[in-house]
Amino acid sequence: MPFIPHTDDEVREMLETIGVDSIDDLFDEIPAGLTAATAGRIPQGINEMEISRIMHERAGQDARTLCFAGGGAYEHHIPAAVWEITTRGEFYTAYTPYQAEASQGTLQLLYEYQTMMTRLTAMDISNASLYDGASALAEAVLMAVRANRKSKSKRILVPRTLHPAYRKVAHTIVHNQGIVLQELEYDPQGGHLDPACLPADPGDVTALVIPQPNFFGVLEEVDRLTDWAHAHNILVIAVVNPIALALLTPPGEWGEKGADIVCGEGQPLGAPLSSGGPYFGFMCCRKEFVRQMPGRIIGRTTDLEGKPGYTLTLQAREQHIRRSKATSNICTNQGLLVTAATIYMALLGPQGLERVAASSHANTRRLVEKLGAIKGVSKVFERPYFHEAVFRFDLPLEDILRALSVQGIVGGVRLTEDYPELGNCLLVCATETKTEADLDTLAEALQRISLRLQANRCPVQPKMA
Amino acid sequence: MPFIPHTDDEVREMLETIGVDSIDDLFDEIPAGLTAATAGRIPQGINEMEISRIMHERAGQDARTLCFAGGGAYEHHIPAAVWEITTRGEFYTAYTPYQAEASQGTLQLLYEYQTMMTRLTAMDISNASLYDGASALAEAVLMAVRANRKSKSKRILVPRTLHPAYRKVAHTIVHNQGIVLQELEYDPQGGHLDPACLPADPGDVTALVIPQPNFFGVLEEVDRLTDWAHAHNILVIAVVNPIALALLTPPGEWGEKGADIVCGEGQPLGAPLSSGGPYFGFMCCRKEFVRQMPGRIIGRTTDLEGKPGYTLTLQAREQHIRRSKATSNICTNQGLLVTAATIYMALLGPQGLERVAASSHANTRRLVEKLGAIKGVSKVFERPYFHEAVFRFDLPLEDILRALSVQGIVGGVRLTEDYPELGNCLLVCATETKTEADLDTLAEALQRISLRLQANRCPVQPKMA
Amino acid sequence: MLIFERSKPGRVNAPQAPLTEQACDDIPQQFRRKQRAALPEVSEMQAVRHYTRLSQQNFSIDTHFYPLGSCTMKYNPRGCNTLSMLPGFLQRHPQSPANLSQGFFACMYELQEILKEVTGMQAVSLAPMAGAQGEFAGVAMIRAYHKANNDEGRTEILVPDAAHGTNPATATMCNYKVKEIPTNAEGDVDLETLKQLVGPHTAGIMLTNPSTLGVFERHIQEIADIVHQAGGLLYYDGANLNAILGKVKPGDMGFDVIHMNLHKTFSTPHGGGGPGAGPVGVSKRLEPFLPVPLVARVKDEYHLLTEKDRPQSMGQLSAFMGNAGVLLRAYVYARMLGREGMQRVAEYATLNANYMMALMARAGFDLAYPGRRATHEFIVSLKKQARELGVNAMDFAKRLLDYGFHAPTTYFPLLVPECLLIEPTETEDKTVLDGFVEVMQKIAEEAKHDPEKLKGAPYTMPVRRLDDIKAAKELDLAWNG
Amino acid sequence: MLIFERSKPGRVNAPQAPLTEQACDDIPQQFRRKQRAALPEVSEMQAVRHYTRLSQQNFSIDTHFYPLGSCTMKYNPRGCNTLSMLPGFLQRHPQSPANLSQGFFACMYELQEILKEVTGMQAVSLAPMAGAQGEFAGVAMIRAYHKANNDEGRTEILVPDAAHGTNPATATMCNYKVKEIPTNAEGDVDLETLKQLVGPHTAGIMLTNPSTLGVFERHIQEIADIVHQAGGLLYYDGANLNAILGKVKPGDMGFDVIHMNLHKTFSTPHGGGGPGAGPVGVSKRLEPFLPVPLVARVKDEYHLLTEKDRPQSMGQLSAFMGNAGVLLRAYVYARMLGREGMQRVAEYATLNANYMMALMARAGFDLAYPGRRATHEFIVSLKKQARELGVNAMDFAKRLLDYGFHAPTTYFPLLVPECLLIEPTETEDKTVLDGFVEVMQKIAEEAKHDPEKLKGAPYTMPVRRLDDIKAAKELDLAWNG
Ligand SMILES: Cc1ncc(COP(=O)(O)O)c(C=O)c1O
Ligand SMILES: Cc1ncc(COP(=O)(O)O)c(C=O)c1O
Repeated sequence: MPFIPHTDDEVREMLETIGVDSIDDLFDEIPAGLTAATAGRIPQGINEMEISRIMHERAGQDARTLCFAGGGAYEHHIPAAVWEITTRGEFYTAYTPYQAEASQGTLQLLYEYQTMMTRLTAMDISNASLYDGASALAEAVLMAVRANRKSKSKRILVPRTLHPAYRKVAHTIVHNQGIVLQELEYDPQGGHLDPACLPADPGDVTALVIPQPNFFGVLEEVDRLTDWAHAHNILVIAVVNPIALALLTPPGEWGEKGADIVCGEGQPLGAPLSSGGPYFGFMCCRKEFVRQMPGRIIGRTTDLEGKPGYTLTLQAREQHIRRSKATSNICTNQGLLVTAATIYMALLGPQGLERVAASSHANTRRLVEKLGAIKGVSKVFERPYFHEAVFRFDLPLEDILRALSVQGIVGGVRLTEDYPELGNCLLVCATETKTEADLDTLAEALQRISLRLQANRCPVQPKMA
Repeated sequence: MPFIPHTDDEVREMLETIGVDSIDDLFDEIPAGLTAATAGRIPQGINEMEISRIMHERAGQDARTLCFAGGGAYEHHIPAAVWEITTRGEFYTAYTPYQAEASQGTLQLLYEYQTMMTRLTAMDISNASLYDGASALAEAVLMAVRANRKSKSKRILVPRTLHPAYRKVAHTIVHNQGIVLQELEYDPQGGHLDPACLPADPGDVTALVIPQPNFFGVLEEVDRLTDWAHAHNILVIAVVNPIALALLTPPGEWGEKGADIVCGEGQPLGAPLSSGGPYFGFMCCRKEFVRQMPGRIIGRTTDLEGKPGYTLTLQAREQHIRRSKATSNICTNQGLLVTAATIYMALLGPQGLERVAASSHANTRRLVEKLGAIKGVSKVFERPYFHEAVFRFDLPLEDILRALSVQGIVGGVRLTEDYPELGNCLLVCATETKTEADLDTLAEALQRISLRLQANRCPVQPKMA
Repeated sequence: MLIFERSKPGRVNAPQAPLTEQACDDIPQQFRRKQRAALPEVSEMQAVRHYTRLSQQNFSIDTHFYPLGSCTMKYNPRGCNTLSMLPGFLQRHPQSPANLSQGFFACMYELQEILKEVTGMQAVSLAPMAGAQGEFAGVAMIRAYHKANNDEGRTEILVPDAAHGTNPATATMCNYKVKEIPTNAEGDVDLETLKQLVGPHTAGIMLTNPSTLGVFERHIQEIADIVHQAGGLLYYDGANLNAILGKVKPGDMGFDVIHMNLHKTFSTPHGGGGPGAGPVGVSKRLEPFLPVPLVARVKDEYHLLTEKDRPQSMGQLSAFMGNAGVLLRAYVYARMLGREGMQRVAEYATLNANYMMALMARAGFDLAYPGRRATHEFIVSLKKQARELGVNAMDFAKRLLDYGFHAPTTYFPLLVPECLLIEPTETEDKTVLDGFVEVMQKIAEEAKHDPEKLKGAPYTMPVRRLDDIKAAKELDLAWNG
Repeated sequence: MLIFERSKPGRVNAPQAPLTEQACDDIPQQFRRKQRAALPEVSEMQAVRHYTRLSQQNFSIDTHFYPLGSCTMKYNPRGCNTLSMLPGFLQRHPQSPANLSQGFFACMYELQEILKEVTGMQAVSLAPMAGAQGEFAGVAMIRAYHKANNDEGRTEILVPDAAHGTNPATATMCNYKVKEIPTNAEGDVDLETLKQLVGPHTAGIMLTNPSTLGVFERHIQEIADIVHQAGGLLYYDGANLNAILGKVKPGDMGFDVIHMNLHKTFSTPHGGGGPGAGPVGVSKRLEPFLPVPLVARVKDEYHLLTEKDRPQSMGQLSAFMGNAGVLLRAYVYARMLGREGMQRVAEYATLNANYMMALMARAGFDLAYPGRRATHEFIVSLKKQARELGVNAMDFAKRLLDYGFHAPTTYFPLLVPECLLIEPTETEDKTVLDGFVEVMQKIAEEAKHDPEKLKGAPYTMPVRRLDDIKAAKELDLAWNG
């Protein structure tokens, strides 16, 4: 029996000990009508060899693409050690560290993670993870509503330069509580939220969300935005890419006072693309908001003999203690991804992380040059950016992307649906994993496809005159 | 610096402590002319990301074949747990367990392995591995020469049904010591060593090697061969496939007294095909020969407090103690593969192993039927066999194999070079990993190729009359 | 020792850093970080050694019996990991076009179908990333449903007092008021109170069945009728699905919406806290509200359904499509079990729990519900020991660690004083269960003769008992060395 | 507890067994096994848990400093493992045709080239499966060479008394008589004796340089001249190549044939005993005798050279082509190091050894060769402590385990009484080396004040000190429970 160790003899002994005749007797409290379930449409069990074959085939079907899509999920090199250690049974198959003394491995690692994240973001406090970047933003919004005691409006300003999915997810999660996400337009030249366009008197606003870099890869004027918000008693929620932080001003140092809450997608720190998950959301904040923080937090303490050790702390914020008054309903988080991220950061170190960021950016810059040279392709925004850029295509993007995909190339992320006003736009990213040859492959493929589409579009028309 | 942790400050402090100015000073005892080495033709170092790319590409080049080759290396399903545990750092990066107290993991595992192998072969003693099956046979021959005190001839009888590479390797390793491997012909119908053809008075012979199944997959008359040998004071060296032992009489039960020394290739027990290695050679023997055994042996003993524990034992046989009088020069063995094999056997259990053997054999039987139905293909030997069979082709085998390989099919192992008398023969194997569809793929491909080759061979010739 | 304490300024793990420095001088100075983040600077070996050794300080399924009630700590097949980590799956970008995604989509589609069939629901969405997010999706769907019916006066969610904390917390997140329903002495919902509390304000009820008390709610059909008649919907917390997998379908019990914890019932690993996956299944009337994306099949091609296709959807719950890698693991597991295998899960999980319960009772421990069958878990109360010997459930829990067993869940559910909620799961063998009960007996003896021994436990872990109060009072949440 | 003690008759790990039983009734009963082999019958989880926990009982590079002299226990990069285990490499059958093998062959060909270049030899064969097999191949080539020259009166191999046991054992396997050459007080070969021993019977000499005494043989060029002039050849035992990698080439020292331990210098893992790889490199005159197969490149295509192409080859050493997977790991490592990286290996390995040697001397330990530079390793003798305090090298070794350090090599080389051969390798950082010396000092103190403490060590391992004598006397080599 798959994964069931019982022998017939043992089953007999056990039933005897219980005092029943059959296993079915153990279900005798369940109303008879309910236990007749069948599940005939589920296929019969197969063994590991057979499912191996299926999975190898299916993985093979989708494999070996050349990927220039980013848009919140980035292909970075992940050191082999990261997942070889992360999937060790002791990390992989442990539960949430409720029995601290038997979970010091996970707990110390999480404490180290918290430390790394506070250092990367220049904030005081980090929790031990949320589900992903988008849902972390939703939690940040809820947290801001709790934390900003001066605001009653539950009004959150959200620039349209923020990842569209993040806006959707945040709305899904917070709107039932009467929280309103009010969108701010972006500057069509710069592709950023122009601080000059912010109202002098915004009224009662709970928080302003500032992405850095924003969804277009463009850098926002984080200092001015932060100061403007603080001047109006508005909390600042930063949404950042942790790899970018190796190069960019950490949110804790934005403007005069720094951001109040920081969140983002942890995926770039050691998580494979993996169809979008599991990733992890990170969240940091200033010390004074620690009791509003959702999710688990690990603290350093001492044992009976005074030796340092680590344990879950401030649990009174959490659902298993506070129930309907908890800061969030989150229970299971993304611990294993945090394990990977911690090992990733330790293996890269400050200089390695900086080089990953710089090298990704340099590759994207080279790609910008190459694509810029193609007729019918133009870079859309002119402001400084980080490792991702928007291109407009004169020809139908759908056709181009389809043609690329046939060659195994994922050309980028289409913006048409979420930003119809931009027209035929594609968000393109080249991380440190791309070689010069890869960049040329994309550029040349686009060149070829454009020519072909151009030709198809204007079939040689018999000249009339 | 790759894998070197030193900071500049540390290097400075260390040089100071030593009392030299530079690292180069530490090489000042080496004659000056020697230290000027350069290695200009070695490429510059690259990082893990770059070598990853290269290795992914190269692995991809050779991947996703459908393999019907056996001939001493068999594609079996390997449970995922085997290598996930085997490559845990504690097994993967430990040395030979010289400090027993700090190596109980490896030592207990090896003791369990020895136990499993004695049970599988029905022998008294197992060592903890040799390099591979072929070199294990060479060691078995050397051991037989030491063990058979009644024989002075150093003459070993080796049937030609033994794997040709085993015969070559054994010769390479033992011939310098004046040991002669005398080959015995096989029966051309049966494909086996016919006991009836053995001489009534063989003279002074040290040992007889008996493969089961033999290289052709054919089953030898092991009982009669064994009894014949023992009747003439000849030791019996069995060469067996450990998976086959799940179905076949274990060598310890061959004939009246059983084989004296048993060896073979451990690869089928959890080692991937991996281009031929690393695999491991196993060796078992009767109790009275234990002091002639080459390689490491683990014993169970007790500690200061009487608690059981495991340690290397009978080291006086080995080179590090006995030096020029050691039973073998072997030092490093194939420990990690034995780790995999032990876990493999534990995961499969007696019944699982039996099903693997039976299912491999059943697949090969089905394949025999399918191929037998193709014109110009015929099975060569008529005796009972296990999971591998020889086919003769009317058309040139080289062309057929080339055509198969273009479709990603490895059709089998060619016998032409080692058995020219057989003509165009191919050794074919279908393990439990093959589905009915796989078998059909091979059969249909062979059918198509045969027809095409046939057509090419006899181009439609204009009828003369 | 912390990784930071192994750090030395200037150390670089060269094989993991891109080789050349890039200037990035196009990024103006005003946006640039002034100082590198003080991450550890260690060699690759230092990091590997540090984290390998840290890992060894954990208890885990791969090393210990872990009978944590409500958590379903069963064996996580290694094949599920290996096969979900194949390069083709890891490299797929979430925005890859459908023609480069058919392999992955096929797995997701089939998983949806399997989950539908085994739960008896009409449709399934794989989007939620954990149980709690599944609960959120479920309750938000209930809300959306009432709203779509212009029935917005329903402001309350009923939750039994035995419920997991995520239930009331979720109701709050959906802006519902939580009404607690008491449990009767036999562990069932108090029907009389339920009848009183239910009414036109009732949006729905959240039930866990089997409940967290380790018993099956016998009046489930009656409860369903009561709530449905009042116009409310029934939410099924699937955390305990392992107890009835393939035997009883929540759909048959009358539930309108359910979540499943794949990291429990479908054996995806807990990873020291996560990730999990909390797919939701719904009855016909809630189908339009399912969270997106969904995987659809048209002929032999798979594609994603998004908000555009599902205008009434309660929305999107993650930036992409949830914890895909976890879903792959669950898919592999489900295929290995097959339909017969699922039923066996419920049967042997139940056998193990009832066997342990019988042994514990014989060994002199008080059961919380001695008159009842255990489901896949059961509760022991140490109230007597606490009163008579001054040792509590926590002391027993800590002492168990010294004997090489992870402790059961303690102090949950809150209803039962000094409780241990024990869930052995189907993957443990009799010898282990026997061993656990023996040790519990031994500890009970120790409690009589040497209670201080228990108070001081554990003794054999990397640390002695930790000071939780100090941790919360003198907050030290990040290293500042 | 042994895995057999967890076994229960009739237990099957179903997911790992082919689903259906097959009769195999075509195999006559006379060939069939009468009774199943008594392998353990455990569930998958039982096996996983058992072996995971066993693994934790090991010291290893990934968990401990492991300064085992002559063994080069350095960091085994995880990338080497991951990349060599890609499905394409694992699935390749050794008899796959060349057109389905170009990826693998390319790696092998380039590795041959790298090893040639870094050792200064003319040609390399990757065939030998460990150092000792490399030695065998090397000495057999010497023999084949003399034979080809009809110079068969050469029946002796010279071996310094400090040599590793595999050297004399190998010579014997090739049917040579072993003549031992003594070492002088400074650790160099005694040249006078060498001159006396060398002669027309000399087939060759086997040298390790740096020697196993942790010093570089300063008169190597003179030795080469002496032996060559007598018509003998020079064999280089490359076990200590790490000390001079990229700095000094054995080819330049005058060696005719060498082996390399890739599991030392090229950082492939030791795996608790193996596998390794022992490629051999040769000078021009030995090239025809190299073991097969070799990988050749013609235009841009790779193929194997076998006996057919190499009629003078000393032969084939394994059924296929040696430890291919180990060779892949070494290839990945060599590419990551590159030419500069190799030189740095020698430099920092030497720096670490000399630094530790200086610290140990300061700490009051006696060095075996105080006047010499350490190479990548060095020897401490505890003769004084043994004489004065009655504690020996083994006692120090066992006590070190309690402090979390693996012991250095003890009682080898045999020349130096109560010796510890210490090899830190380049991958350890200063803090670790400092820590080790501190602990050695602490143990030396314990030895003075409480020698019994050392005799009873270790105390913190899974077992106390084991009775080796009993193990050899009351042989228990397989479980019969
Ligand atoms: C009964 C019950 N409900 C809900 C949950 C929440 O699930 P998750 O932790 O996946 O969010 C749990 C898990 O701890 C549980 O045991
Ligand atoms: C000096 C020396 N020579 C030869 C060998 C033998 O190498 P291997 O163990 O790979 O056979 C060793 C390894 O232990 C050694 O240290």
